[in-house]
Amino acid sequence: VGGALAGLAPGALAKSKYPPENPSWTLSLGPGVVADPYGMPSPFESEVIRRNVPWLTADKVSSISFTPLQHLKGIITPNGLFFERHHAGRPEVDPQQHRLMIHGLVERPIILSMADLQRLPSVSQINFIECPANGGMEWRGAQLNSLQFLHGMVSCAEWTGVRLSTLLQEVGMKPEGKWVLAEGADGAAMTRSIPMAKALDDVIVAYAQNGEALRREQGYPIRLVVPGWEGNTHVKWLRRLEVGDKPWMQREETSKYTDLMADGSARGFTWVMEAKSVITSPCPEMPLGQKGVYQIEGLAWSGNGKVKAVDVSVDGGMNWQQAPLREPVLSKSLTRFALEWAWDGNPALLQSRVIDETGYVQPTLHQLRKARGSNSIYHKNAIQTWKVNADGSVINVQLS
Amino acid sequence: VGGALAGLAPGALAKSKYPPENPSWTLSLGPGVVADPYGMPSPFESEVIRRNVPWLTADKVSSISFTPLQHLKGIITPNGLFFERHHAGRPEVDPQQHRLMIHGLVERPIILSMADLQRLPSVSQINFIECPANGGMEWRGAQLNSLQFLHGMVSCAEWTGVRLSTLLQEVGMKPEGKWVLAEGADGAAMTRSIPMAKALDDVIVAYAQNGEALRREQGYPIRLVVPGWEGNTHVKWLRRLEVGDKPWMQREETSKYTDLMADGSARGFTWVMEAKSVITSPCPEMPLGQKGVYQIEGLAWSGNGKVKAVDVSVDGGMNWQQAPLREPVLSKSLTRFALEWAWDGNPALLQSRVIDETGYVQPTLHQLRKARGSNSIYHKNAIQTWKVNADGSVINVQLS
Amino acid sequence: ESAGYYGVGETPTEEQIAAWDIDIRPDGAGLPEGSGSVDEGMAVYETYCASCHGAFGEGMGRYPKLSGGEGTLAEDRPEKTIGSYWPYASTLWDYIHRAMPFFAPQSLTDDQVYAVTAYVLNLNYIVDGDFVANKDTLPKVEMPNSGNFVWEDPRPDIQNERCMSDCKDEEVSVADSSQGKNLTPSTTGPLDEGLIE
Amino acid sequence: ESAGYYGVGETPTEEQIAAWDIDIRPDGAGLPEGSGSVDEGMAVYETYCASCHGAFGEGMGRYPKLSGGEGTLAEDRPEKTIGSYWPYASTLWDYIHRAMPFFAPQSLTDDQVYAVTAYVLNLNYIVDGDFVANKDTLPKVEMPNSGNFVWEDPRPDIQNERCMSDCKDEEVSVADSSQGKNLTPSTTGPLDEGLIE
Ligand code: HEC
Ligand code: HEC
Ligand SMILES: [Ca+2]
Ligand SMILES: [Ca+2]
Ligand SMILES: [Ca+2]
Ligand SMILES: [Ca+2]
Ligand SMILES: [Ca+2]
Ligand SMILES: [Ca+2]
Ligand SMILES: [Co+2]
Ligand SMILES: [Co+2]
Repeated sequence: VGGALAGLAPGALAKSKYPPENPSWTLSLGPGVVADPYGMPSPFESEVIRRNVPWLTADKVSSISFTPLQHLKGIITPNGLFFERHHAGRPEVDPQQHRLMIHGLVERPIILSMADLQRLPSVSQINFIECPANGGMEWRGAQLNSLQFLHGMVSCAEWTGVRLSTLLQEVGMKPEGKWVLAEGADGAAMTRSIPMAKALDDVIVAYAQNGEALRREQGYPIRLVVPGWEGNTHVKWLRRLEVGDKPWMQREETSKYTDLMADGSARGFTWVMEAKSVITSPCPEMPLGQKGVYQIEGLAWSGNGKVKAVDVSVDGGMNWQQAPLREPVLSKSLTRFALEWAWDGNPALLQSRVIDETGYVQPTLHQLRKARGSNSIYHKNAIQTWKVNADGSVINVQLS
Repeated sequence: VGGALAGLAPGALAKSKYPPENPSWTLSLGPGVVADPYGMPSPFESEVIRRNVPWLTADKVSSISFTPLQHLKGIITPNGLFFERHHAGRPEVDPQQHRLMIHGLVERPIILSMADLQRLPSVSQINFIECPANGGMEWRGAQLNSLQFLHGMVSCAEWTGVRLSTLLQEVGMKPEGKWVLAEGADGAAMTRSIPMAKALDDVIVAYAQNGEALRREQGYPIRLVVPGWEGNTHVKWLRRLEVGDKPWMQREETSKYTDLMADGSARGFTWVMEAKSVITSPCPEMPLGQKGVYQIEGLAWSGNGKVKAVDVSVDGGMNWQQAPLREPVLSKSLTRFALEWAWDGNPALLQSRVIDETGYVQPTLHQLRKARGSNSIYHKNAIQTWKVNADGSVINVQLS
Repeated sequence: ESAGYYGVGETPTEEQIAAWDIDIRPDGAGLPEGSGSVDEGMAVYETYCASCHGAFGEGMGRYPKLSGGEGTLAEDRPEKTIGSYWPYASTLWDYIHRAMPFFAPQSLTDDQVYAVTAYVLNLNYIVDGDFVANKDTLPKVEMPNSGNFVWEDPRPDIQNERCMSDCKDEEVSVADSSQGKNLTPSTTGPLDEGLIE
Repeated sequence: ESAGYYGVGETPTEEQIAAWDIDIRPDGAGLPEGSGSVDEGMAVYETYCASCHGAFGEGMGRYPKLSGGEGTLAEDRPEKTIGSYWPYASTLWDYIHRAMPFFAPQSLTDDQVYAVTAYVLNLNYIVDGDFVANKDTLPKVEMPNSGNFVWEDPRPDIQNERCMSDCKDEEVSVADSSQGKNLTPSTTGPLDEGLIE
């Protein structure tokens, strides 16, 4: 929030003439209703946009853009700012033509139109989606100085759609069915194998995102939502579900989205996004101003359920204080925390640490490196350290 | 959801070539990331927009637009579709220039910049906002045949901002302070008097809506959110809060937003939006197709707290069945319900009825008319009846 | 936390507060110096108001009526105007000053607001033609309908049992339908700007 | 509810299923008729692939390397390629068929996919130059790194106590900082399309 205010510390603003004067917009009429039948943000917020890191990928067509977490409040990511990850660009799917085919080890294969899908019982869930490569550039050292680029491959929305279990019941699974292959209608024909236990648990075939139709960037007209699991499994532009007895070992679950360990072995099927948190204010884009009372605010989430607690340290992890959580605290959803901090104007090392309902405590980068080396790319859920300088500026650092 | 599908019953769709053919978007690359740094809905959803009723008001500058509830899913209204109510149009406020002045019976009057506000402790709440005139055209009879126009003056968002109690504590209220006047920076300089008990309870000065900065139509850069109370009290483009010992009896709490009874007396200060519900599918815009199994789905809400239960009738209120609620069920928020219905193809009279946590049961229009007459304009929270015809079409009717 | 704990913001000057503190209360609190007569108000009204509200406050198209409607409040089609409905005269000064003329809010001088307030009250037979509005006279104006407001919300005014079956004595029938009334703008296609088909 | 309870949707024909059912499994399930040799694959590769992946699969700019990297997986800068990393040959057929060439997915014939798969395997010294790929030979190809995958998630691999005070033995110090690295695109102003300053 506050694109126009980004990076400006309180007090640093030019003193306004208002009051005592009245601004022009108080002395005149503005445009009426339906001036914008579908509304857009204020032009003063034009800096609040998804952004990419040009040097990261060969082409924007198979690339990533990052949510501007530094500007966001609450837990809902507005649809226009939800992060993007495409492997063959964003197809322009005609929902009248689009179909979902369900087949394989089933009694009754079907082809569903989008209208068919909307006739089935639906559910809504607020869930985060995080790319497992979020922060993956930082395994070897501190590189980027930006909350947006370091952590912005996570977003959160209210998803509505049909439970995959409802669909599997409708087609009648055969007992040998142990896996589900999900395939997209994009140029990558993106595929992932989902084990049946997860498929029957909380996976949905979603057609809505924060109330309205899915955005094209998030899979319009339908996508898989696989709560708590790595983003790539949430297959977008979904066109096919096949039930089988074995996993398919597709490119995105062998060459990619497997985690290389220091000894040269690799882990596959590491689906869950383990608990993570980050301080969103202050951050490199939102520095401090004068010394005084601040709210250290941030986001925490866990692919294993609810956030139980978040602790904050201002001395690089030597001492911690529990930060109150904001309602609502939902399973596999972003959760806000905030802790008041009287900044004395001296340099400080800010960290947050989430504990989820399984009791898991967010690890340090040190610990992750010790366990996995520095080449696993994915699943870097380490504690983030922000160095606050005496001038209020905030820097991404890694501790010894 | 499904602008392109609006009004089309399942099965009514032209049979697609896909499969077996592959659509063009599977055989090519789409635009890459950040093609839209701030994303927009698919062009196939271009019919999903706010709409107005031209004959309702003299001018769009003091008018209303309606949320397309027939297309929405879940409980979050996307910001682009949040209903609008302006009294002097939508001011284009510069957040760098905008100020909030707090004065009156306080120890320490202040002028806050938007950056100042963001330094204070904040909260997030998912709350509906409803104009008390929602459905007000229907006191005397059934007029409009549209869910959007009959019920679309309600929307729901996650609001983030500073508790009014935090601000009042910061300025130090004097004990004589019993009311707060809120004033907007628009050309109407919109004002409402809020009693102190509510001001100190759950009111917030909000700067964010569904994660991002408030939209201009909803009061950018700041507005009041007065959970559960009539929309007009949620003063937009907020620029001033004055603490006083008496209410101000402003035009919007005397000439307007008072309820004329049949005997010529009038009720003032009727702030709470009493519990209400409506079936959103089927509805005039979303008719049924062939007979068969359908999900009767709808929204319920209460300004007095949580929705406790919703009942659905298919015979005009003679018999009722409790409809399961969808998670999350939050206080003063939209809540979804759905009930499966095997439609036999005969005409039916569909109704929903909410019961809130106070035990209040949504009334019939008959009861409201008996208690208040037909001229009170506001607070028509009557049970809505949809007549389903044998051809599947759905009509807004009123029962004898 | 005590007042000033967060220490944010500037302290406003008296001049800053005065400039924005424009609200007026029924007891006259907030009314500025100045005055205006019914006659002076007629000139203001004809220049700035009549084009929308009609020469005698009778309204124009869907722009509000400002006069008339006395005795209609209990009728089938009540007309709520300043004379027939408004409980406080202060509200008139306050609202005209903050919001009228519609296209140029807060453009009138305080004297002009006093004058046009007096004129509109006179149009409604509430004050005589020689009335001069100022901060002493205006709070004393008694509005005809002021006694007919209840300022405590009597709701919930309907108590229902949650009946689940056989809930009605008579058979249910449709009393009124929106079908064929032709009042509904289109909800498909682009925005329906036009008249009703 | 039993299968077909909601009765929505159409029943696909065999032809409809076959057309979209393109996935291939390690056991060869899904592989179609047809075949292709390493030699035939070289022609396909040079026409459709080399421009991005290099004449010998060595990659181009940030386009992926398809060969090389053997023995680097435990090194400081591992190179993960088909030869050094991929556990299954079936994945190569599947992925090329569904997604390559990048600009024209699913444009190759099955014979062309068999051929270029054979060629890329040969580039990686996994099959000989006389190898002919078809639905019988491909599932039998053993990939050098296939034994080095663990297909059960060992996480949580870190167990922490929730220490609240005096949690570190040594004083905390900064080991690395992003400051001055000049790798961060701008996060203000319009989209930063350019190179790093
Ligand atoms: C360009 C048209 C226009 C002009 C000129 C205009 N008004 Fe209005 N007036 C309106 C509209 C529109 C409203 C209703 C605004 C709303 O509901 O938000 C209104 C409302 C009012 C009301 C409140 C009516 C009610 O019942 O609540 C009063 C009083 C009023 N005007 C007085 C005046 C006076 C006095 C002037 C001149 C100094 C004036 N108006 C000039 C259009 C106009
Ligand atoms: C226009 C550039 C381009 C051309 C031509 C092209 N590719 Fe690719 N290839 C890519 C890109 C980009 C990716 C990575 C896509 C992604 O990550 O989503 C890729 C990925 C691959 C991969 C997976 C690499 C890995 O390590 O996971 C294989 C295998 C491959 N291509 C083979 C081929 C073959 C065979 C052809 C020709 C038939 C071909 N490519 C033509 C650009 C190209
Ligand atoms: Ca005042
Ligand atoms: Ca003035
Ligand atoms: Ca029309
Ligand atoms: Ca298959
Ligand atoms: Ca083929
Ligand atoms: Ca740059
Ligand atoms: Co993983
Ligand atoms: Co009211």
